[in-house]
Amino acid sequence: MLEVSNIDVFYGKIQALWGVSLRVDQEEIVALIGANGAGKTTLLNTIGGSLRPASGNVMFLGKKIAGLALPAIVESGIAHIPEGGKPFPDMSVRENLEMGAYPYRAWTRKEETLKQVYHIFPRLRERERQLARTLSGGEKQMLAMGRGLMSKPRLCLFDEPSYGLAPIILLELFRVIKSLREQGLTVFLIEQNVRHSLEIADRAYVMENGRITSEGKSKELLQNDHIKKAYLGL
Amino acid sequence: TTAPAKDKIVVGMSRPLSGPMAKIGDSAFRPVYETFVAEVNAQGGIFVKEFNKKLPIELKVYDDKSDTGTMTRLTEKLILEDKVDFLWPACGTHNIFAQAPIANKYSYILLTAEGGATSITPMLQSLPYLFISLSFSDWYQIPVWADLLAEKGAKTAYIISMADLFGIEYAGVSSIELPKRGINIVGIKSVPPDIKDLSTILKEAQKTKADALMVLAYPDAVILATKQSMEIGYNPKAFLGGPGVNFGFYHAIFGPATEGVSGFSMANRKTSPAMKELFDKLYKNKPEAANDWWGHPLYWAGYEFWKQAIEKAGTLDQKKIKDVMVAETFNTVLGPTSFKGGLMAKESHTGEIGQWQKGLFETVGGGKWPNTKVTAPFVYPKPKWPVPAPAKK
Amino acid sequence: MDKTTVLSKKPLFLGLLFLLFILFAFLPLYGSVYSVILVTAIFMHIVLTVSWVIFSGPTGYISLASAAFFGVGIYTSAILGKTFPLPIVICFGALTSFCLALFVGALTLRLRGIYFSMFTFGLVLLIQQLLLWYEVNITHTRGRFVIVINNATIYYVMFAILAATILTAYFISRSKYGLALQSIGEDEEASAHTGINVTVLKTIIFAVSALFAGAAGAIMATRWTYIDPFIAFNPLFSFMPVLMAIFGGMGQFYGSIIGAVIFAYLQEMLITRFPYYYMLIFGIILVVVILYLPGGLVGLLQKWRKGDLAEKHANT
Amino acid sequence: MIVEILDIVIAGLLLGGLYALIAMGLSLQYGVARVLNISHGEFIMLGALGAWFLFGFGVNPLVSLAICGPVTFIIGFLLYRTVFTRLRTSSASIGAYEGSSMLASFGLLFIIQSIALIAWGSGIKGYTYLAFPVNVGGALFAANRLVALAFAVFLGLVFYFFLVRTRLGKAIRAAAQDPATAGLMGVNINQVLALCFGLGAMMAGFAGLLISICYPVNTTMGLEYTIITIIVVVLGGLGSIPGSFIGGFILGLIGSIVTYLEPGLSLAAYYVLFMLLLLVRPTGILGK
Amino acid sequence: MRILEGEGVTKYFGGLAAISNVGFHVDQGEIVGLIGPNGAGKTTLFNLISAALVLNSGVIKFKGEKISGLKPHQVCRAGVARTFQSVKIFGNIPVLGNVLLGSLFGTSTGMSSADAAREAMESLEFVGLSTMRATPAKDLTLANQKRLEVARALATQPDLLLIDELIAGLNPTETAQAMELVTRIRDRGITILMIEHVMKAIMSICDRIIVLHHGEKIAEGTPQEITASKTVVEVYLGDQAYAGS
Ligand SMILES: Nc1ncnc2c1ncn2[C@@H]1O[C@H](COP(=O)(O)OP(=O)(O)OP(=O)(O)O)[C@@H](O)[C@H]1O
Ligand SMILES: Nc1ncnc2c1ncn2[C@@H]1O[C@H](COP(=O)(O)OP(=O)(O)OP(=O)(O)O)[C@@H](O)[C@H]1O
Ligand SMILES: [Mg+2]
Ligand SMILES: [Mg+2]
Repeated sequence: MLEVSNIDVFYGKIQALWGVSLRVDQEEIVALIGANGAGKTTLLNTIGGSLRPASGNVMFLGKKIAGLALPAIVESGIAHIPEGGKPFPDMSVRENLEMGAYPYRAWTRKEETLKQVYHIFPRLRERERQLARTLSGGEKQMLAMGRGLMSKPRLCLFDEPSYGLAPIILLELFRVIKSLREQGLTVFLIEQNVRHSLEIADRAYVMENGRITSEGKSKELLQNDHIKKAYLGL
Repeated sequence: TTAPAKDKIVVGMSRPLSGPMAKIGDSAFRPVYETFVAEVNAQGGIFVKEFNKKLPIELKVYDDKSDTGTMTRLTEKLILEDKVDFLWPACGTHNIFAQAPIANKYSYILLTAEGGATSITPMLQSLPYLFISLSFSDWYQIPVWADLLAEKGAKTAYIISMADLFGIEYAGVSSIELPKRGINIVGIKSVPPDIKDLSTILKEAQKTKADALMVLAYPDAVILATKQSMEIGYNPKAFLGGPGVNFGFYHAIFGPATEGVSGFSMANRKTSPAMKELFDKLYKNKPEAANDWWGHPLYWAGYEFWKQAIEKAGTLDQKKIKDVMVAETFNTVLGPTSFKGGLMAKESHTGEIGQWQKGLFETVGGGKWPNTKVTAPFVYPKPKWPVPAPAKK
Repeated sequence: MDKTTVLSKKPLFLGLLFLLFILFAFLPLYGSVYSVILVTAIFMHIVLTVSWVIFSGPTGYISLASAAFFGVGIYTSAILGKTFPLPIVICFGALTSFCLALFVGALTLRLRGIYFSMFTFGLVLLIQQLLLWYEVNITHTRGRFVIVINNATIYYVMFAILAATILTAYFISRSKYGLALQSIGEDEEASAHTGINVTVLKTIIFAVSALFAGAAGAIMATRWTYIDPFIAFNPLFSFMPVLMAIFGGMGQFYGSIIGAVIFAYLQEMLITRFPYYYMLIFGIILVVVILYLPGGLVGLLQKWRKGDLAEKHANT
Repeated sequence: MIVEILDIVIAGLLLGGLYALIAMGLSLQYGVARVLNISHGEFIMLGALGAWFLFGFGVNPLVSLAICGPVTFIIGFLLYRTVFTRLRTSSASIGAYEGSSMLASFGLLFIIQSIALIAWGSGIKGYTYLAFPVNVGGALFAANRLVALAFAVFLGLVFYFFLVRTRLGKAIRAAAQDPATAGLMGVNINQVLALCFGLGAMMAGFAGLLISICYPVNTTMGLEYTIITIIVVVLGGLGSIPGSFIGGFILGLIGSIVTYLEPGLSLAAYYVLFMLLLLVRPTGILGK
Repeated sequence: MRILEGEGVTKYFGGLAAISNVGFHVDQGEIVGLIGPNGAGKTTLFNLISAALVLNSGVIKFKGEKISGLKPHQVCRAGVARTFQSVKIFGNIPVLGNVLLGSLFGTSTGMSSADAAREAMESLEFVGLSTMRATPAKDLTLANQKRLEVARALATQPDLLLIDELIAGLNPTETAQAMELVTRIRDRGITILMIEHVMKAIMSICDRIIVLHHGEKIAEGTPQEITASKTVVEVYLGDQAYAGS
């Protein structure tokens, strides 16, 4: 479904990604783990279209998307839920969700999608009229996910959704991500919460210093000694 | 002594080509000096005996951005660096105040155009090189205006004046001259230059039922006051506006609605053949908006006077020319013209108060000076504003 | 950035500085009168710009109060000029500005960003209008003449003010207070929690910067011969320092000086050589500089030097 | 007494309508596109002189609305695409962008004004249109100001509903709060920001046109209006369109009250009010 | 000895009681954890202690003296340093400059610039950033920026350090390093009050834990007591299996 082949990404003259290749199949949950500053967000931003690779290719559903403008990428069915969620602070929960349905594809069916989202996150329905800036950290993260779903995506890119969340919300969060797949969505996930993400993911990639250093079935990676030592703190 | 060879007279000026003053400079002195220089040069220039030939005028104009600090610096640049032969004036009363001491310090004649105020008179003694051509309030327009009102039996007046030298001065003189003739001042309001709405003040004036409304302000406010008087249907028996009414653009804006509005005036085509010739020269092929029936003839006369003074002095020496300007009377477009104590003598004036009548700015009042030529009787009360004012097309 | 280059460059730099100092110190002796006048005006711009940069540069608080401080200096000088000797008049001008800035600074501590800018700009217009109203309705005058003094004296006074401004700016920027100001610009809250008395520091530095603008106004008034509220409190003097500083480049201390000099000179050239097209050309230059030299003139210089270095490296 | 108060209030509202209109435009440009557009007044001037110019050919000013509006919109839109988009993408931070875009708009002020100066000269211009009184409940008011007020209210409402109800309007508001994230929603940010700038310019054009019906105009009139606009925008709360709308009326009211009491202080009153408000409620009437 | 104590601490935001009538204390030399669901008021409590916010009622004492009512810089100089949940570093100032500001302005006595520089370098070495001292702070990775905040706080020579979510966004290995840093700070004799959502970390190093919920203190005790508390599990921890990493 998503195929990243051999991309290099630069910030000015500094290279952040070196020949990164990976693939995500239909209805898969794929996790990307790595240390701080490894380049995970950079990779996600490149797939999502906020950054352009200097070389290499990104294919989505058989079409080249590297270099396309952001709106076109969103239209093609990719939802990018950025680091920290970033809801629009001065819009209500509902308006935030409606913004998620901005692509034409989704706009016409937004009422229907809204119902689905409210079904997944009943908490958001309760807070429908509240301004996003006044939500708690967990609610903000839910709102961001809900907003991503509003665009009727085929593929969701999550950037550290568990950042700063209380344990009880964490549970909820991973449950929801898992349920997305059941609804026919594909998920590509960056997480520092390595154990949880590997537990819900089918496959995972490990990134170190801007390069993919290993990949595999997540169950296997959980047993891998290097991973255990470097990322699970065991 | 033989003067070094010379083939032109360089005249320097710092003018507000940009900034808020530009709109004044553009319509006031500029058309006059441009036409004047073109005419003099077409005749070959000014004959200067010292060089025994006619010298054409070359203008050197700088833009002071409407900033007085810049103006003072550019004035010194013109004098010191460019060593211009003559200095022509900056625009506006405050600039004359700032420029005059500098010109005087370097013994440069400064014959002003736009602006001037009575408060400079005490200083004229110490500024022998300063010559002011535009009229002041106290012994020019206001007494004449008061006479006109008194003659027609007006009893009350309401004054709106601008918060600056001009407004202070004219309002001050009015509150002396009008009561002298039995005309009561029932209200005086001073307004800041950028005022955007005069309707509440005008409504108050309307309530006083004053016979005459006087708007002693600059064009923006005068036009605003006219507009808003029309818009609220306020019809005083006499309406006097400060600088603004005398310009062609005033008529261009209001058309026939100007009927009966009074303003400051010097002359029109009917005043004399010489005046007719001047106005034809100045306004030929120009839109009506370019006309000015008050300042233009004065500035022109001033520089005609200046030219003759140079020819008489036969030199470009400022002091000698100044002495001639102080002493002599020359014939200009006004008639016999002279300066007294640095001010253009009132005897030279051809008019003081004008009034729009059938699209012409008639001179309706002047002092009892020899040059005065009243071209039409003062209409009182002025006709009401047309209601509704016809859109022009 | 190793020690040897710093050591080898320092004498050269100091020498250059000394040379410039000599050059300007004796200008009235060898230069034409007008060059003295022009340089005085340029000095004035530098003083206004550098004094603005002292506070606004590091903190990022865009003050538009320069015209107010400058104007207060001008009016002080116009009022006291006839009764007191020049040095006292200038000190008074500076002090009045200082006090005004203390007051305004203390009032506006809560305001950040654009709100601070707008407040300071409002201040200029408010003083202008109040003064106008006072003159028209209370004293029934408008404007006043200023005692004129000779150009060389004005020049030297301005030169002294300039030197004081630059030295003060330099030492503040080098001191721990300079660092603290910069931290305020980056994150005021964090600064406070790091132990910096943000309130006092901001207010004092703001007032110090006003000191110089006031002094410059006090001496400049004597060149202008006549002043009124509109001449003295001209909003242009609020915008100019900001424009000049950005034009020169705020990244470096000397950027504002370069900016002021070139900006002032450029203006002078345009209003005299191309008076009818001054605005057009000037506007185009502004837009082009902003578009193509994001770091200002200093940014360009640095790019050049970097380019040079890169080339050298490439060659070796 | 009652009539007098009514007079003052209505005069204030009439003036306020114009202020509201010019302020909404800048509010959009600053609130969304982050350009504190010092050349805003120049677009007002273009609208005003455009209407005056067309009036010379016998075009009814209300018809000119349909010409001046689109023209100023296009100029604004193109300027954003050429100048500000470039600045935005090359700026390191939003703060840096705000600084440099303000400076660039200063340059534009010079350019636009001098082109107009070369084309039309700096003299005072004007025309009369609907300059007659209308009887409103016993008091007389200028027909042209009533029209201007009606237009301001109408445009303000249309605009408000556009922002709150439409897809594009929502995108504009989202872009105002966080352009990068709005981009992630599929909003074409450059297009939307240019649109906002263009719409702001268009509002200025409309306002200029209405101003030209009420006041004498000239090519150097812009800056004065820019200052008033900025005051209104801050008064209402930066970036808040309804705030600007209300702020305009409040400033108009204050102006007419003080003009009635002591006209010499009417401008001073603006500034005092403005500064007090900044101190008491720095985020403006409707700001957050 | 009680180094920090609060009584009846209350803070309203409009109608919302972000902190209501909370009493708490921290003893000299302790590491105390502050936990609670998102929006419970933890950061708000930090803001009250460090005087970023003014409390509506109640009193906060540091070493027996009232500090509520002081200004932030005074609290800092009195010996309470803090870090921020969303990092607040001085991005364009080099790393060393960031820390130097702490030692120049934040210490109780004030020190000469040479001493301040020494102190700053020492703090940087302590957190392991000394090799990056010339880098502009904004170029550091998030983990390092958080460490820089700690170094800056340490440079003010505090007796009490408030740490707000040092670990969020770190992977387990980085978490372990951060925890080790915290213990080393305590070993220097600095008392620590820390907010954290990562239970494993909190449980392993805290002597005592305070739990906030809806602005109220709902539990307090040793890590064992807290994990055993039914209310805490209900509102905060959820399924124990996940509390681990
Ligand atoms: N805008 C930028 N400009 C320059 N360098 C950047 C920029 N953003 C990131 N980098 C650098 O690129 C590298 C990768 O950063 P990235 O944000 O992708 O890491 P990450 O794996 O997402 O880390 P984290 O876990 O902290 O989110 C880092 O060294 C970072 O400093
Ligand atoms: N300045 C403020 N104005 C209004 N409400 C605020 C403000 N600061 C915080 N709040 C609200 O107060 C409550 C407590 O916030 P606080 O930041 O203390 O939570 P927290 O416990 O630190 O949560 P988290 O774990 O997500 O960081 C929240 O509902 C928050 O929205
Ligand atoms: Mg990341
Ligand atoms: Mg928190």
